[in-house]
Amino acid sequence: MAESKKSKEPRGKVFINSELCKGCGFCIEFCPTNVLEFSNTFNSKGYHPPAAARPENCTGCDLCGIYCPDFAIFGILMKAVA
Amino acid sequence: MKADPKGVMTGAHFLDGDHACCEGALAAGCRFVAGYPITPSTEVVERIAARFPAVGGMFIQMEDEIASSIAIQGAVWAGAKAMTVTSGPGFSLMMEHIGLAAMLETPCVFVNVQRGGPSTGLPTLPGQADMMQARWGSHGDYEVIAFCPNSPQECFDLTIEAFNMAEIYRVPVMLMLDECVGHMTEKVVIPEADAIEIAERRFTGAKPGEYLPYETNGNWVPPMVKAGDGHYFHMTGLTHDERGYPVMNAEAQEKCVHRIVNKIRENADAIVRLREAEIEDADVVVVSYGITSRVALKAISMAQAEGIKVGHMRLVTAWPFPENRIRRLADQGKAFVMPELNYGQMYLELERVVQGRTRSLLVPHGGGTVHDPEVIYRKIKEAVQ
Amino acid sequence: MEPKNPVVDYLRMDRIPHIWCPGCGLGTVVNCFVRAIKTCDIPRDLISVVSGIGCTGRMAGYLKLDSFHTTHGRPIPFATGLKLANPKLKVIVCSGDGDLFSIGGNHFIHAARRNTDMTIICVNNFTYGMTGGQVTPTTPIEAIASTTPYGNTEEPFNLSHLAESAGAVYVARWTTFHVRQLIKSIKEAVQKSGFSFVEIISPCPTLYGRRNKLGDGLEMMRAFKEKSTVRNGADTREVGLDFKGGIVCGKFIDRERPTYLERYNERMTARLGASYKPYEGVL
Amino acid sequence: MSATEIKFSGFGGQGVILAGIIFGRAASIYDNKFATLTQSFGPEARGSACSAQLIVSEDQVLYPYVTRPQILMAMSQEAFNKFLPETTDDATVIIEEELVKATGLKPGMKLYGIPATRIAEELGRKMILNIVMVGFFTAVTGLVGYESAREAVKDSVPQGTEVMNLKAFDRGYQYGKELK
Repeated sequence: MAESKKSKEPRGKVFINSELCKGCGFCIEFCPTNVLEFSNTFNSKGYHPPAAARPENCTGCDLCGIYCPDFAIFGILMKAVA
Repeated sequence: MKADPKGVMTGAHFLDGDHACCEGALAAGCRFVAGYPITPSTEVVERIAARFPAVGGMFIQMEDEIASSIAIQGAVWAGAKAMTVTSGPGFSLMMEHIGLAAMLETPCVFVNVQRGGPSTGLPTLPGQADMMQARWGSHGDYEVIAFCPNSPQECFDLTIEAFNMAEIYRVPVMLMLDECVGHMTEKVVIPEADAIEIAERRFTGAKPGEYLPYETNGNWVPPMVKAGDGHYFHMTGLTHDERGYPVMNAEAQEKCVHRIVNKIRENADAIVRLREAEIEDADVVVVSYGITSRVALKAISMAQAEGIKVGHMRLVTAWPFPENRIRRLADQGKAFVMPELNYGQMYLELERVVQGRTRSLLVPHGGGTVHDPEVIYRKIKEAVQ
Repeated sequence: MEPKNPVVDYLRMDRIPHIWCPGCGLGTVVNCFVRAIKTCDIPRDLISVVSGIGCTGRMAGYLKLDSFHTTHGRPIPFATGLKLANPKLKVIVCSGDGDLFSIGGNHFIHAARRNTDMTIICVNNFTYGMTGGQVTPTTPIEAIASTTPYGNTEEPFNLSHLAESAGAVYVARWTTFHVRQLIKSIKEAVQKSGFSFVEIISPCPTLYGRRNKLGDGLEMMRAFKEKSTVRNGADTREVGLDFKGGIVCGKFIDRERPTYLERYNERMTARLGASYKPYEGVL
Repeated sequence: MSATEIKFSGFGGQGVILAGIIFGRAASIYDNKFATLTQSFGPEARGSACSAQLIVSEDQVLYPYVTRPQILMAMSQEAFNKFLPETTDDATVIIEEELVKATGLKPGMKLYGIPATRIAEELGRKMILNIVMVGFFTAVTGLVGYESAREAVKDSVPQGTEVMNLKAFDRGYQYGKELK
């Protein structure tokens, strides 16, 4: 597999349950590839949930999922999605 | 179900009440005891420590009574029949966990060999002054069952009964010895294992995922599970719903309390054990329990020798209190005399039920020894005047 | 099919969202806990979680395992009964610093002394969160709590040293920032035979962070990242914590001692001979 | 009154309580009487005068404590001095005669003495003096049968020591029979 091709195809994907989010920002802060940012929208409790601003960077490492105290986000490897 | 012969020391023995209590627990199928030594209950756990390894039981001396009183509940939720053993000061330390047992509906047995109090009091001498504590000691509303043996033989018999009641009603059961009965040595006859009736734990038939810990289906007492069976059940000392989940509101509280109180109150007639003698013709009924009931009999015979019509009611169970029976006797105009080794505890119950309709006299005693029968006898005479 | 969060099968989802505040580290601990036990070689049915009272005490209630929310300070003796009645169970106590080391301190040292086979996970946020932020036995000197409004003056416990001294066979400390290491440590602790102890420094932004001007949960997490150093095998006498100082993390102790039951069975066999059947539980 | 109140006394280490237990066991298990044994516990029981109290009766014992012993067994001077005043005027007093000087007896009392410690020593173990006393006690009181008391001794002593203890019992018993 060529290196160049790998960098184009995202290796992972994040899934976000906005309603569970309490906006702590852990996932955004500790994402090693800087995938996430606070979104502009509010959830029903008035928090800004994260959004995948740079989804192509996601490696599916799931650190966001491990850090998230509210079980509102997780990341998985693309091959697991397929 | 019959007792497991492994734990039954069939035969006639010369045992003290504490040792007989240990043998009762073994016969009842108790295989987990956690305790902390305290006079005058220590002989119970000493014998258990010696006897348990041979029958596959586990005794652990915990760091204190608080630990003991909750370790047994851990053991019960792992499937064991369990008890703890203590005396006055240790019983005070256990109160919070009597409440936990009431709330989780953990079937377990608390043995209290009563000594003189308050505080360190009289470690080696008898008292009966923990009777109200046994009933009301933990915070909140709940009910318990309490037995009061008056001989080593009954220490054996009623320990088995205590375990059976604990299982039937899923309730903490108090076994209220007193130092005199605990340390008194007499003949104890232990029957063959298959002559001993044991109440088995009622486990749910529900499959994992379907079981709701506090779903009663109209019964007072829901079935149980044990850890490790795949139910992933939750237990909390907080007010909880059928699922066992915490719910913080008045409605859930009402449901919870209503049941843990009324499963005992509504079944009181089936639970209450009394021994009565010559009650029907009596003008006076002496109500007593534990060692005092024996001394009372001596006083009664003194009074009867003078032609006084006096009967005896012994509370084998002090809790629930035999309200209905006492009320009927009060309606018949009988007077009551109640000696106890305290300054009026069960007597408050008697007064509450009699409601001043007939005479009811307390024979108080600070503890440290038993009543002089003469004193009870004089009170009986006073009651008929 | 939409993929599932890998922890939800282990959570009582009918109770989520939980009661913990935004930026609280407890949810992160739950994530690490679930990931650790999922990779352990222990059947799920045999895992029991026991908690005391307080914010961490609620952990048992969110985990879809046999779980017990007991009384304040007493999860360890409850766990002792559970474990000894059925030694096949893997018993894990999850509770807070106040619960385990103030009211429950005596039970901790005795269970460690006996080397009862169980894992203690202490979420240390330096405060009683649920009741409004009172001082605990781990609150650093100077730190403000609702009951030390002018700053704490009592020396806090060094939990790792306490655990080692009392006899724990496994002692590790991480913060909620160190999630990967934490998962590994929980797994090791749970698989270890004997009394194992994992301390997790966790943010309580609402009642400890705000009162001590340490910022919100995220700022506290950043501080954990900046101020912590990993020193596996560090002398536990030297890992005590002070207010705003450095945090030494790592696996400090990993040693072998016979467990309570191993010693028990060995002694009974030696004394009672072949007629003694080694104790394997009351059932 | 069908009840007999007995006090077994001596100093700690003489096996006073066991003597009471053996006698109670003989009466209740083997003679089918009612027997209730109580004893002092705690600090007061660790002093030099220790005692066991036994009531033997044809009916259930209601009042559990001994108030006026009709029989006093004393294996030490201090116990004798302490407990003699409690006894009835016609009490039977049984002593270890080399350890107790029996003074102050009332005219109606019966005194029986045995050198139990010396006999126990001759048998090879000083600590079985209590069993010698039990044998003697059985013979002079006649309160329980010879066989019953022997069986009770067998039940009550450590396994492997039965032969020696029964020998001690028999020596005490014979000594008593000859005295009677």
